[in-house]
Amino acid sequence: MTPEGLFLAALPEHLLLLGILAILVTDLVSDRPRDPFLLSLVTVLAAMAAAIGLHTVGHVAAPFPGHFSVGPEAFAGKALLFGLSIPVLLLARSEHFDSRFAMLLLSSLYGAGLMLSADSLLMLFFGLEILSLPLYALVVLAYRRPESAEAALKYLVLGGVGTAVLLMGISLTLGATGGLGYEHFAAALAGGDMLSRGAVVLVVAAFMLKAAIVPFHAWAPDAYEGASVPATAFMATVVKGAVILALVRLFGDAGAGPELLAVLIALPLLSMVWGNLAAMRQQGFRRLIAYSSIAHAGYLFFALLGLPEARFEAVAFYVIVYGLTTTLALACLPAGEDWLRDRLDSLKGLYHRDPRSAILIAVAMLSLAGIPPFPGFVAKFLIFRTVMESGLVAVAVLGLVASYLGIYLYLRVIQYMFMSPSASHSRTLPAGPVATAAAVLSMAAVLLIGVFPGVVLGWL
Amino acid sequence: MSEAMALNLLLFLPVLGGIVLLALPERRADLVRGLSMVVLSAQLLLAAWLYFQFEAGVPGLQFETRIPWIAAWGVHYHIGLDGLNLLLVLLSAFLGPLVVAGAFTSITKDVKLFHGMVLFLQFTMLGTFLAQDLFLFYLFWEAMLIPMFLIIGVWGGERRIYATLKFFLYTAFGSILMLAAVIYLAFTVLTQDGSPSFAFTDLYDLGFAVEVQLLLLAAFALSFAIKVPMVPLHTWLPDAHVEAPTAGSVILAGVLLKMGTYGFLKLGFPLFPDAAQIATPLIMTLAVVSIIYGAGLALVQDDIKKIIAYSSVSHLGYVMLGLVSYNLLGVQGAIIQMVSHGLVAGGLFLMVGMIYERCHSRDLAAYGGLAKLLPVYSVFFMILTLAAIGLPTTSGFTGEFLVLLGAFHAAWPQFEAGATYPLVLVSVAVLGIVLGALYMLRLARRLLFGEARAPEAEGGTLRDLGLREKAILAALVAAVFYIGLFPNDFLQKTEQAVIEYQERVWPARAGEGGQ
Amino acid sequence: MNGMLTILVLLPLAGFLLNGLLGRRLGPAFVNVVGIGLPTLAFLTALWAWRTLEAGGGAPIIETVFTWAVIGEYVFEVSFYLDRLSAVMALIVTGVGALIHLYSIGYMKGDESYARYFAYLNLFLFFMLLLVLGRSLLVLFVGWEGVGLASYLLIGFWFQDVAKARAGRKAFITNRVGDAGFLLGMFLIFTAVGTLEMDLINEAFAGGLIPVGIATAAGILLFIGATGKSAQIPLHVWLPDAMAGPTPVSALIHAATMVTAGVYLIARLSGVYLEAPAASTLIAVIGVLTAFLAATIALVQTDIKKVLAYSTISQLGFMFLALGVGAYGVAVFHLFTHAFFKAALFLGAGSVIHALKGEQDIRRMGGLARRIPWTFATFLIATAAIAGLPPLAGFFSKDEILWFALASGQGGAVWLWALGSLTALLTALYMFRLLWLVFLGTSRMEPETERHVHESPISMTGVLVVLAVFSVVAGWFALPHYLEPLLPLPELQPERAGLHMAQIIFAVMLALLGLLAASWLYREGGKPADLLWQNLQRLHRVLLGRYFVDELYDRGLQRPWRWVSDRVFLRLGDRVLLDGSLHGLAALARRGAEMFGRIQSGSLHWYAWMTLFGIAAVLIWVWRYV
Amino acid sequence: MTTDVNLLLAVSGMLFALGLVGVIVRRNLLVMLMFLELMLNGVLLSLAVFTHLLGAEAGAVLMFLVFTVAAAEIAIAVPIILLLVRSGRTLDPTAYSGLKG
Repeated sequence: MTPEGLFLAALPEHLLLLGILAILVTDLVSDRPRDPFLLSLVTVLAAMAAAIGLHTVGHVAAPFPGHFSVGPEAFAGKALLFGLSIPVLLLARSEHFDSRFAMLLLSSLYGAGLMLSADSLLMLFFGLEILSLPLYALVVLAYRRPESAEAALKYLVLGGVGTAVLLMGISLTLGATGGLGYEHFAAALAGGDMLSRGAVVLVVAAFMLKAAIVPFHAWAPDAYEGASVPATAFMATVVKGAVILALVRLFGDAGAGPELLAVLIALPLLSMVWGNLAAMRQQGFRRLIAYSSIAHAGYLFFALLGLPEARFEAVAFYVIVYGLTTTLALACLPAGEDWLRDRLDSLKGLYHRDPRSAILIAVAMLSLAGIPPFPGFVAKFLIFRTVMESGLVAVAVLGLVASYLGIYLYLRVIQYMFMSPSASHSRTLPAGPVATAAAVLSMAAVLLIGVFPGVVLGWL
Repeated sequence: MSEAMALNLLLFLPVLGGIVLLALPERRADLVRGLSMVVLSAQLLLAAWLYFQFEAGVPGLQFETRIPWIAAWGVHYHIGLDGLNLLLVLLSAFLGPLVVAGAFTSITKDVKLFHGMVLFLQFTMLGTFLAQDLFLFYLFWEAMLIPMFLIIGVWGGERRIYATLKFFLYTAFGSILMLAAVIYLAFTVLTQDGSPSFAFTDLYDLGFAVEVQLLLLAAFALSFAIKVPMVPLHTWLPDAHVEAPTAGSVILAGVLLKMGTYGFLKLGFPLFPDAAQIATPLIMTLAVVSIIYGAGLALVQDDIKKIIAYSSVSHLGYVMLGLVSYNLLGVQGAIIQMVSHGLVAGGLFLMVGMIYERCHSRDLAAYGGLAKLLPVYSVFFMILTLAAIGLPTTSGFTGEFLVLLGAFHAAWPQFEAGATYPLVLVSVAVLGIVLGALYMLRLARRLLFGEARAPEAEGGTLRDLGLREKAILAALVAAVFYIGLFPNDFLQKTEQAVIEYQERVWPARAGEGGQ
Repeated sequence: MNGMLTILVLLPLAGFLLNGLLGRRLGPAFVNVVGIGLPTLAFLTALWAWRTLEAGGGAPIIETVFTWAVIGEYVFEVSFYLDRLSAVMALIVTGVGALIHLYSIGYMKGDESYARYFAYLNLFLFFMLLLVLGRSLLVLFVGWEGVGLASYLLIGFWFQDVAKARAGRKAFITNRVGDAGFLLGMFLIFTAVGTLEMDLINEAFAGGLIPVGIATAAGILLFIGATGKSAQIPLHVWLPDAMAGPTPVSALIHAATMVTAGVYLIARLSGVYLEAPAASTLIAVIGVLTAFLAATIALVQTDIKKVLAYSTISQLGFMFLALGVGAYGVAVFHLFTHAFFKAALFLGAGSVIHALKGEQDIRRMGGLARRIPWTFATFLIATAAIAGLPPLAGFFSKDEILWFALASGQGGAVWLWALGSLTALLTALYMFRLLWLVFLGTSRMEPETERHVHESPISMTGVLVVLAVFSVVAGWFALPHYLEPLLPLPELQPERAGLHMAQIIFAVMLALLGLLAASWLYREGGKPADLLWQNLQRLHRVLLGRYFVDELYDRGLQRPWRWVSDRVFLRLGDRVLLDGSLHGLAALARRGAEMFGRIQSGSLHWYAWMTLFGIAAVLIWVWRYV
Repeated sequence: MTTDVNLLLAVSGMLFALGLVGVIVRRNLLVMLMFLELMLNGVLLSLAVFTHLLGAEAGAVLMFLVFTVAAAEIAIAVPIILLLVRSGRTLDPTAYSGLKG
C-alpha cells in the first residue's frame, strides 16, 4: 500500500471530503451565510469525474486489503450515484439550500462511496452509518413543517432498529465464520448451520429495511412525505441505489441457498404488490413516490436472484433510470407552498397551465411504469431477463404481473395532468429556473438512455 | 434516394414533424394542422412510392435496414418491408392524412398536443409493422398505447377516463405476458445460438418442445387476441370506440386492431408452429364465435359507434379465420380483409364523427331519414355500409370471399378425413354474412331511411358534406372499390410472404390447395 | 368482335354513373335520354351479339375482361360467356328492361328522385347483365348480389316510409340467407373442381369424375341460393313485401328478370344437376309445392300487386318444377314467356294504380274496363296468357312443363303432374278473379278517386301493347329446341310417351274451368266467393295469413336471435361475465389498496411491530429445518 | 466453555429481543431510545463473545464503531425529540402519528 495508491483509489471520496471541509471552513470564517451551492456542485462533479476517469482507465486497487478495494464496478457505481445527486442538488437549490444541507448530503454520499468499495462487513457497516445518519438530519431539515420531525423520528427509530439488526447479523457472521470479510459472509451464505443462516438473513433483513422492502417498509411513506422534495429525491434515488449496489457487492459471486432464496423472492414480490396497490389511492405526490419506490425496491431486489455476473449491470442500469425519472418527476412539480405542491390535486389540469412540466412528468411516470420507449422499460426488461436466466421463469412472470399492477398509479398522474380540469386552488407557478435545469438535465439523460441504452450498458 | 433510406424516412417522418411541431405556438392551430397534414401526406406519397418499388415474388425482406442498437443484447434497429406488412403500412399511411383532415373542425382543444399524439401514434404504428426485431417490435407495440391513451382520455366523450384506462390496462395486461415470453425467447436464443439476437428470422428457427411452445404461444396470443379483439377479450373495444374522438376511433379501428392479427401472422403462428397447429381448432372456434357474437351484439346496440365497434369484432373474426386456414386463399384473403376493414370501419367512424359534429348525438333512435336531409352523406354511408356487408365490387367482398373460400378449402379435406367440426365452423362463418347484413342494414335503415329527423337540425335542414369531407370520403370509397375490383396487384405483392408464412407454420397444409 | 359483351355490360353502368352523378343537376330531359337511351343501346348490342353468336353457329363467345385475382395456381378472371342460353337471357333482360325504362317515364313523372330512380334501374341492368353473361360463378355471384342490392334500393325507393325501407331490408336479408348457401355451394365446387368457370364445371361434372355426393351437396347448396333469389319455399317471404317498390320495378326485377336468376343459375349448371338426381328431385318437389301454395295464397289477396307477386312465386315454382325433372330448356322457355306476360300484368297493374292515384286494393276497384280500355285489353291478353289459354304464350310453356313433370325420364311423376295441373287451374282462377274484380262488374271506387280515373299516357300504354303482343307470340318460338344443343331435353318415360295430346287437352280444359269458375264466383263484386269463404273460414284464415310463415320466422328466428343477442351476449356475457369480472378485479385491487392504507396507520409502535414480525418471520423461515 | 458461550449468546439475544420489544411497547420516546441502545448492547455482548472466542480483531474494532454510532444516533435523536416536544408537548409517540395512509 502506497500513499499514492490510497490517494488514487479513494480519489472520489477524498474529493467529497475536501468539499465538506471547504464548506465547513467557509461557513466558519465568514460571518454572513454564504451560498455553498457552487462549491457543493463542483465537489460532486469532481467526484463524479474522478470516478468516471478511474473507471475509464480501468483502475484496480486494494489500498486496504480485505476492507477497501476499487474496481470498475465500484467506480461505475459511485459515478452513477454521484451523478444522480447532481439533479438533487439543483432541486435543493431551487427551494431551500444552505451549508447544512450541502454538508449532510455530501457526507451521505461519502458513506455511499465507502459502501461501494467495502470488502468487509466492518467497512460496510461504517459506510452505511455514514450514509444513514445524515439522512435523519436531512429529513428534519424541512423543519418548517411539523411533520418533518415526526418523519425523522420514525425514520430514526426504525433505522436504528435496522442498524441493530445489521449489527446482530454481522456479529453472528463473525461467530459463524470467524471473520468479517466478504469472503466470510459468502461462507455464511454457503453454510447451513443455524448461526450462518441467522447471520445472513439478519443482514439481508437489515438491507431490506434500508431499501424499504415490505414488511420493513413502514418508515418510508412517512419519511418521504415529511421530508422536503430534494430530500425525498435523494432518499428515493441515491440512498436506495447505494444500499442495493452495496448488497450486490456483498453477495459477490455467491448465490442464496434455497431458504434464503424464498425470502428473496417472496418479500420483494410482496413489496411490488403492496407498493403498487397502496400507491394507487395516495393523494400526496411524495407519498405516491414513496410507495412506488417500495415497489421499485422490489424489482431491484429481484436482480439478486440473477446470475452473479449479471446482477451489477441490471441493478446499476435500473438505479440510473429509476433515479433519473424520479428526480425528473419531482423536479417538474409546480412551485408553490410545500403542502400545496405535494397534493396530487394540484397537478390537475397541469398541462393547460404548464405544458412542458406536464409532459416531462408524464414521461417520468411512463418510464417508471416501464412503458416503452422510455428507459424504464429497458431497465425492467434487464431485471426480469436476469431473473429468467437463472431459471426462475415462473418467478419472473409473477414479478411482471406484479409490475403490471403499478401501471394504473402512474396513469392516474397523467390522467390528472391532461384529462382533468384544474382544481380551484391550483395556481400557475411554473417551476423555477434551477429546478428546470434539474428537469432538463434529467430529461436529457433519460432521452439519451432511452435512445442509446446500449451505450450505457456497454459502459457499465 | 435508395428505397431503404426512403423506408427509414417513412418511419421517422412523424418524428421529424413532431419536432417541428414542438416549435410551433399553441395558438396557431392552423399551422399545426397544416404541418401534420403536410407530414402525413408526404408519408403517404412515400409509402405509395415504396409500394410501387416493392417487387412481387422476391423472398424475404425488401428495403432492409439493420443497425446494431443495443449490441450487448443483440438488439438491432431492423426494419424492412415484406408482403405481410406492405399493405398495412400503406393502409396506415393512407389513413393518416384522412384522420388529420377529419379532425380539422372536430378537434379544437389542445390542438398541438393532439397532432403531436397523432404523429406519435403514426410513428409507433408504422414501427410495429416495420420492425423485424422482436425487441423493437415490442417497443413500438407497447409505446403505441401512450398516444392512444391520451387521445381517448383528453378528447374523448363523457366516460373517457374509464374507457381509456380500460383500454390501456386491458391491452397492457396482454403485453406484460408477451413481455415474459419475449424475455424467455431472448435468453433461449442466447443459450442455443451462443449469441444474443432478437431478429425474427433467428427466432423462427428455435426448436422448442411443444409444451413450451404452447405456453409461449399462449402468452403472445393473449396479447394479440386482446388487440384483435377476439371474444371473450373484446369488452374494452366498445368502450374505447364510443368514448374516443373520431380520429381515435378511426385509427383504432383502422390500424390498431390490425396489429393483433398482424401479430399472429408475423409472430404468433410462425414462431410456434407446432403449438399453432394444435391450437388451430381453438382459434377457429374463437374466430367464429367472434363473428357471431359481435354480429349479435351489434344488432342490439343503439349507439351508432357501438354498432360499428362490435362489427369490428365480427369482421376481425373473419381475418382470424383466414389466418388459421394456412392456405394461400385464406391468408391472402385475411390480409385483404384487414385492409378492407381498416378502410371501411375507419370510414364509418369518420362518418359518424361528421354527423356527430352536426347533431351532437350518437343515439340511433334520434335519427331518421338522413337520406333526405343529407343526400351526399347518405350515399357515402350507404357505400361503406355495403362494403361492410361484403357486397361484391367492394373491398369487403374480396376479403370475405377469399377468407371463406380458403377456410372451406382447408376444412373440406378434413371433412373427407372424418373431421366434421372445421366444416361446421366454416358453415357457421358463412352464415355470419347474413347476420352482418342484419345489423348493418338495421343501422342504415334507421339512420338513413324513414321519416327525416335529426337532433339540432335547424329548420329541418342540415349542412351536407363540405368539400373537405367529400374529399376524405371519396378517397376512402375509391380505395374500397379499387380493392374490390382490382385486388390482384395487392395479392401479387403479398403472395411470396404468405407462401413463406404457410411453409413455416404448416407445410403439410401448404401442399394442399391454393399453393 | 372483341369487346362486344364488355360494351353491352358497361352501357347500363355508364347510365347509372351519369344519372347518379349528374342527373339531379341536369334535369329530367337528360335523365330520360341517358336512362332510356343506354338500355336501348344495350338491347341493340345484345341483338348484335346474338347475331354474331348465330353467325358463328352457336359456338360460345368468350370475352376476358381482366384478371380479378391470381392466388397460387388459381386464377379468378372476369370474363363473359355468350351462348344461346345467356343470349336469350340477355335479350330478355335488355329488351324488357328497355321497355320498362320507357314505361317509367310516365309512371315516375314528377317524382322528386327521378334521377335516382333511373340510376338505380340502370344499375340493376348492369348487374343483371353481369349475372347472365358471367362465365365464372364468381362473376355470376357479383351480379347476383348486385341485383339484390338494386332490388333493395328500389324496394326502399320511397325510403321515408319506414315499411318500405323495412321491406327492402327484408328482401336483402332473406336473399343473404340464400347467398350463404350459394357461397358454400360455390366453395364446394371450387374445392372439387378447382375452377369457377361454369363451362368447365359442367364439363368436369359431365366427365363423371366428381362423386355423386359432392354433386348432390353442391346442387342443394346452390339451390338454396336459388330459392332466395327466386322466392321459393322456404325463402319466398320477401317477394310479396317487395311490392313496396315502384310498380315498374316490380315488373322488371320482381317478375321478369331478377327473380328468374335462380332458374338461370340451375339451367346454367345443368351439368352438375344431371349428376345429382337427389338434388333435382328436391328442386322439383320444392318447385311444385311453391307453385301450389303460392297460388292458393294468391286466391285471397286483395292488393293487386300482391296477387301478382304470389302469382310470380307460383310461376317460378313451375320453372323449378321443370328444372327438377331435367327439362332445363322448358324452364327457360317458361321464363321467357313469363317475362312478357308478367311484365305486362305488372305494368298493367301499374297503369291501374296510376289511374287510381295510388289505390291498390282490388276491393275498391271494378268496372274499369271502359275507363281505361288499353290497359284492360292488354291486361286481358296477359291474363289469358298466364292462365294457359291457347294459343297464347303461357299455354305453350306451361303445357310443356306439365308434360315433362308427368313424362320426364328424370323424375317425372304423376303426383308432380297432378299438383302442377291443379295449380294451373288455380292460376286461371285467381288471375280471372283479379280481372273480374278490377275491370269488370260495377265500380266500387271512392267517388273522389273515380272522378280522376284516366288512361295512362302513350309511353305507358305503348309499352303495354308491345308486351301484350309478345305475350301472344312469345310461345310460338320453340325455345326448348333452340336451346337443345345446350340443354338437351330429358328422355321420356316410354309408357307415358303417347299421352301428350291428352295432356294438352286436359290443360286447356283446366284453364277454361278456371275462367268459368272465376266468372261465376266473382260476378257482382265477388259475393258468391265471399259466401264460399264463409263456409271455409279456417282455410280462409290460413290463406290470408299466408300459412303464417312470416310469423314463424319472426318468432322462431328473428326474435330468439335478438333475445340471445340482448340477454345472453350483451347483458349476461358482456356486462355480467366479462366486464363484471373485470370490475371485480378492479374492486379487489381497490380493497387491497385500502387495506394497505389502513395498515400504514401512522403509529410508530405498529411500525415497529411490523418490523419485529418481519424479522421473526424470516428467522423462523430460515431456521425451520435446522 | 461452550456452555458459557451459549449462555452468553443467549443473554445477548435476549437483550436484543428485549430491546426490540421495548421499542415496541414503551410509550415514551426517551425510553424507546434507551431500548434501542439496549439492542445495540445485546449486539455488543455477542460481539465481545465472538471476539474473545475467535480472537478476531475486527470484532473489537466494530465494537468501538458501535459505540460511536450509538452516540451519534442519540445525538441526532435528541434534537428531533426536542423539536417534537416543542410542538406536541408530550413524549408519547402516539401523539405523533399525523403521517399515515
